[in-house]
Amino acid sequence: MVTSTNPAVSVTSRAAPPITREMGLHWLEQMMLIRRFEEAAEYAYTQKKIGGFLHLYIGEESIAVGAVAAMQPDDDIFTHYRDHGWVLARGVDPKPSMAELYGKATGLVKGKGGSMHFASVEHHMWGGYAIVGGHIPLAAGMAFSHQYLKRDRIAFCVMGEGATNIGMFHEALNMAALWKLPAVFLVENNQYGMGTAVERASAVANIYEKATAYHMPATQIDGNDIELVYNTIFEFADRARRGEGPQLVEAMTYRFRGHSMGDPQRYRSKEEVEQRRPNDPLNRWETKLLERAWTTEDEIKQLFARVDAQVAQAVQFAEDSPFPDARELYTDILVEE
Amino acid sequence: MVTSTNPAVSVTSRAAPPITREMGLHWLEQMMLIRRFEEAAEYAYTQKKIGGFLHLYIGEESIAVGAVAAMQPDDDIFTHYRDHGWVLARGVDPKPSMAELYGKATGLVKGKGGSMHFASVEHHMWGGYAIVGGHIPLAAGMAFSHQYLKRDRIAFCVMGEGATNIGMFHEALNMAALWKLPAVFLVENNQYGMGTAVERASAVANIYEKATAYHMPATQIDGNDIELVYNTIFEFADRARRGEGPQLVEAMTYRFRGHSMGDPQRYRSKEEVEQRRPNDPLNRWETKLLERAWTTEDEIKQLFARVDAQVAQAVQFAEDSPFPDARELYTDILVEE
Amino acid sequence: MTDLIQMTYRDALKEAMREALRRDETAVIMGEEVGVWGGTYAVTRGLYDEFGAHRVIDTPIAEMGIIGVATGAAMGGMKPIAEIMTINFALVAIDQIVNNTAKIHSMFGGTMRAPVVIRTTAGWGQLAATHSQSFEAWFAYVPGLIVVMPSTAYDAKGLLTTAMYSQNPVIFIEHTRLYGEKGELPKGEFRVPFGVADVKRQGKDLTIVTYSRMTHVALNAAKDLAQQGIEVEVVDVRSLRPLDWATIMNSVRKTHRALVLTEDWMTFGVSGEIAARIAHDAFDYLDAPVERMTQAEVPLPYAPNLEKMAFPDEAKVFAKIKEMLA
Amino acid sequence: MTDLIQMTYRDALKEAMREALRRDETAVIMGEEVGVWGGTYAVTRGLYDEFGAHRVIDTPIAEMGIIGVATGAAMGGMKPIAEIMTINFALVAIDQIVNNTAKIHSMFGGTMRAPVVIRTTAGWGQLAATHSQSFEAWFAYVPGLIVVMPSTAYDAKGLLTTAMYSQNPVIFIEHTRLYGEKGELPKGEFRVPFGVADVKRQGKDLTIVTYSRMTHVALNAAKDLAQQGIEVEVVDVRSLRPLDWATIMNSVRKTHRALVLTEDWMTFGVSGEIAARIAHDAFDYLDAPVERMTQAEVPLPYAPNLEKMAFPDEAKVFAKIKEMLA
Ligand SMILES: Cc1ncc(C[n+]2csc(CCOP(=O)(O)OP(=O)(O)O)c2C)c(N)n1
Ligand SMILES: Cc1ncc(C[n+]2csc(CCOP(=O)(O)OP(=O)(O)O)c2C)c(N)n1
Ligand SMILES: [Mg+2]
Ligand SMILES: [Mg+2]
Repeated sequence: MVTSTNPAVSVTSRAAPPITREMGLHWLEQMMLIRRFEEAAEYAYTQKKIGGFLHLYIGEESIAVGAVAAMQPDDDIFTHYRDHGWVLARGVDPKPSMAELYGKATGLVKGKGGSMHFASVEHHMWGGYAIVGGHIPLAAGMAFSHQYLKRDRIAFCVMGEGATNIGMFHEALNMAALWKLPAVFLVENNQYGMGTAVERASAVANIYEKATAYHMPATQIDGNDIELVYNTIFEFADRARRGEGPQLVEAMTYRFRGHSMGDPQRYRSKEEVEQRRPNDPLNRWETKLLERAWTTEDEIKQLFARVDAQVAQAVQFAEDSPFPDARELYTDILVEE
Repeated sequence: MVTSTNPAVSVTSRAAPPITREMGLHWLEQMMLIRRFEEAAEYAYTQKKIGGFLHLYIGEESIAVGAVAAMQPDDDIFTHYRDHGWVLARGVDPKPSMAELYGKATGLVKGKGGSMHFASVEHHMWGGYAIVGGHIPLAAGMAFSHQYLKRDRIAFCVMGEGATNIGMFHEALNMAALWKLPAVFLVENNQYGMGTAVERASAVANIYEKATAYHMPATQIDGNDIELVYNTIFEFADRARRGEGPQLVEAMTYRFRGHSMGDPQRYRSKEEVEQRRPNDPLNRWETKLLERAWTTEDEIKQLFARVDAQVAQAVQFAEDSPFPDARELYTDILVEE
Repeated sequence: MTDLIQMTYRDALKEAMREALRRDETAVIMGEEVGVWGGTYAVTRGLYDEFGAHRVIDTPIAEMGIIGVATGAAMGGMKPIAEIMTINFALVAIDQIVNNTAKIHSMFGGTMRAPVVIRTTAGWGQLAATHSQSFEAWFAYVPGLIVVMPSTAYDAKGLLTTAMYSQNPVIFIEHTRLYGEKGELPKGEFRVPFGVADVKRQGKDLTIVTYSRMTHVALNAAKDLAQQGIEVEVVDVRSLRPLDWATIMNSVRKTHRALVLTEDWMTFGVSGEIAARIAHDAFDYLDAPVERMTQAEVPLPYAPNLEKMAFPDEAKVFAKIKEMLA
Repeated sequence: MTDLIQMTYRDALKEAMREALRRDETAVIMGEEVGVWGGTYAVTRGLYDEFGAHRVIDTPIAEMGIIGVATGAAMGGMKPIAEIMTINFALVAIDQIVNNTAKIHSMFGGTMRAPVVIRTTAGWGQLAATHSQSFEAWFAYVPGLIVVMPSTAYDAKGLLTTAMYSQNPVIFIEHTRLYGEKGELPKGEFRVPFGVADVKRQGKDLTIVTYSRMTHVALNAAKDLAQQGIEVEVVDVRSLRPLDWATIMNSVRKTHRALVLTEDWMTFGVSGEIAARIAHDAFDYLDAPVERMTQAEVPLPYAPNLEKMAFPDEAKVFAKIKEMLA
């Protein structure tokens, strides 16, 4: 049972199915995949194969992996531009994902979106959005359609803690709570919005407290504890699914890289980053699995090897793929009718 | 002492100076003036002397009068379009006020603003604003200038309860709280935003609870009790003035007229309006003054007569005044330099 | 021949919505005061009673939320009509419209759609500087949007019906001063296509290019000019994006003179684009420069005399055309 | 003769701000990442250290709040510089800019002022559809605003200094791809007036009207064309509101041909207004239609090849002018 820090939380939700060894290994592999994918993207960026902004998810992998594990396959996800981890956790192929970063025709969205706009409708992954807070009402709207069309699906909205200071967050939360929409708002509190520490931007340091203004059940958890993420999201999602209205989860985490590539990181010290290293969610889960004897050092090495191969293939795929045809500049602007 | 409904409220503030008979009579006269001014405006509107929107303050007079009484003369006020009461309570002459409604050159702002944009800078009345919520960040900005320039002034921001659902409210409250700006946010909760009852628009029916999301001291009071308004505003303003940061007061009230002229009022019954009549702040204060023997029926009649004459003069002034010169269409667009 | 009936612009819009809500269960109307109140300009009056609170949905005052929720619902398979009470309040939500609604299809490589209809209204009437503005040029600037601005009951109903069948986001801009205007239209459902201008009056001496309320000002002025033997052609573009350049050019190639008549501000408003294209595409046909008549370029004052001065009217159009043909 | 020094566009802007903060105690800079980070594009780097957190103020991500607070502070007697990280994010705050900042003076009959300087930046570089847009036409449409868009270090510093002395709200639009460009400018304070275009190159065969980054594209193309004996005049308008029509018309009356070159979308963008006025005011002087070259009218895709195709460049301008003079 998740004990909520918010008195408004009902305790009627079902507990998540227990975590099996198989699940645990799968999570580890997914976190590894995200880690390696991001590292490969980082490298490709320095090689100028990737352009624009590139927001890496390194250090936050447990949130996407743990949360997706707690979702139904047809639940819908909207996220901000720090979206690679979410797409990969959702089971999207790394090949078109990497190709998207390369701006290739074989990319997830034909090379038109790039890093900030990963999406795969068949995976109910409705995309990364780059206007801070702009996607929050969209997710509420998707939840609205589920409620209206009586579909047994819920909408997840992922955002950074910085986004909770912008008006769209509040308009969407109010409407979601007012209409009891089946939505879960998931705040990835990685301590900074670009270079601004949470307490320099938000009057309340605990973001989940903002849900009080909407009587929305909310909690704050250690987002680098993948089991806790899984259990919490499951229970909060369950309430949303059963018509108890929207929920908010604040997952505490830390971003090990700069905000995007080329961030001088004047706003934090190397020591601060180093102090956070022991909390790396991938290492933590590895250690736990070893402690439980669910895996061995050898198996972990094998997993990494498999993931490395997969990422190498993705990079190769991206390299080999063609750029979009020139005519693509003028396609997809309107639906033809 | 105001007992706050919010645990975050400190109790360090000084109590307001006691209410004297003289103050009490002045308040009564001010409420009468607003009432009669509004009635005269209503009549002039039906005579097509006034155009556009006309949002009357009838039934809410105790808030402006009580709050202004608790302010310092150089405190600054920003309000929404329901602004006539605020301007009159602030001591602005009814003549240019009525002339503004008539769109005359002698109006408060030369006939350029009309009903929704009453202002008088010399009275530190920075105007009525007609985009719902749009003025809230402005008031925070004025408070910012007081803090920065080390001026011993605070900024008041008046709004309807409907405005607390729009993003600008939240962005401004967060910034005000984060920077401990000397501001008081005053929500006139008249139960409706146009035809939408508060509980059909806001996930929390008690608006003051929204301040929790910013750890901002807040309370909810009976806004039709002018003494309570005076005392509460004084104490909350005192805290803001002493550097304890922004405060929020929700004053419960009721609007006896339609939202603006021509409102079919399908959203409430005649009975509901009638049930609220005993709560008319003007009558309540009259009764209290009589009970305390601070006034007599006769004196009240005299006051009304004086106010009626004043309003009649204001109407006459407006009638007699010229429309703006044609050249005024092109003036005041930029400061000439 | 279909039966023609008389109907106000307001009722024509309402009929289009009623038909849409009847035939399409995923269609809903959401916005401020669209339900219980019946719409600030009474356009949705009666629909709440007919369809209920779950289909005619009153919202909080939260325009970003309204557009975002409607867009998200459209992505989820619905066909929402989002009403923004007046176009002035669209500014609060313009990021949602431009960065979400208009881009969902293109930004994700054609894999998603957001077929929202955003209804709003232009207009003025002593509402002062923040409540009397025209922003159609801004929406018409944005690839990914369709922008229509009907002048008659017929066009209003036909275009709104087309919008309700469209898979693209449509910005549907009405006009507060046209709601009471009557017009003729067929009984039952019909469509007016996007991007097809309507020559509302034939003439040979000069072309007025216009839309929305100014169409009527142009037609009235044209009637008066006809008495003096001047035959003005009035082209109502009806939709600003896509814009039917061919019809405009055909007209100007015939008349050799053009006046672009709009209610918005001149500089960087609608009239510049239209005048520029005419001057370019009909360069060899023009006997005189393309002229423009628009609202005075000022934040609109409240005073009735100043406000009246600020807008084009029949007399001003009449005088301008006399001058152009002198 | 004043001493001239070399400086980047970025440093020129910073110098203008530094001088303003030194001489005017009421001047502050507020915006996202302007302080500790030193500005996303490093324009304010060093100012936080020099002036402290109370004058170089990091804000939450809340653009409506930033503009509103800066405007309110300006009403209260301060001289704030509000930075909106890129012009794309100005959409979130455009209601504050249009309905508050621009209208404070006029709507209240001249009794108040809101002399804010809103700095923001245009630009692109594989940033995809929501982060690569141009909205200068929108701001330039609004009476009550001054809109500038400098192309050189000299203009950047001189115009920003003028903005800091102005009693009016100024929208100051920089360009991310110009920050590193060096230019010559005098040591110390100087001003460039609003509404005065700069003829950046003299020529007799054709006029290019442009601004911001496209000025450099025009100048480069002009240099190449000169090798073929074609003398192009390049008019950099520098401010879009007010706009120096006289300088444009004088140039076109001399060259008889004009190309309007912009980085925004064509339809209802900046180029239409300029082309329309030239076609009108210089009607009898034009030997050919006014031509326009702009960004492709699409939500900008991320793929580098498509993005490159979407923008005018030297080669395209060169080819276009050859064609115009053929
Ligand atoms: C409306 C808007 N303002 C500013 C930006 C620039 N910006 C991009 S990301 C970002 C920080 C967001 O921080 P947070 O929400 O905490 O997410 P994180 O990047 O930490 O995951 C900012 C300011 C933007 N994209 N949109
Ligand atoms: C952004 C915006 N949206 C909508 C409107 C239209 N509108 C004007 S007043 C109003 C209701 C406001 O209600 P409330 O804030 O409770 O103030 P009250 O009128 O009750 O004093 C609405 C929706 C507006 N002016 N601005
Ligand atoms: Mg963050
Ligand atoms: Mg109200």
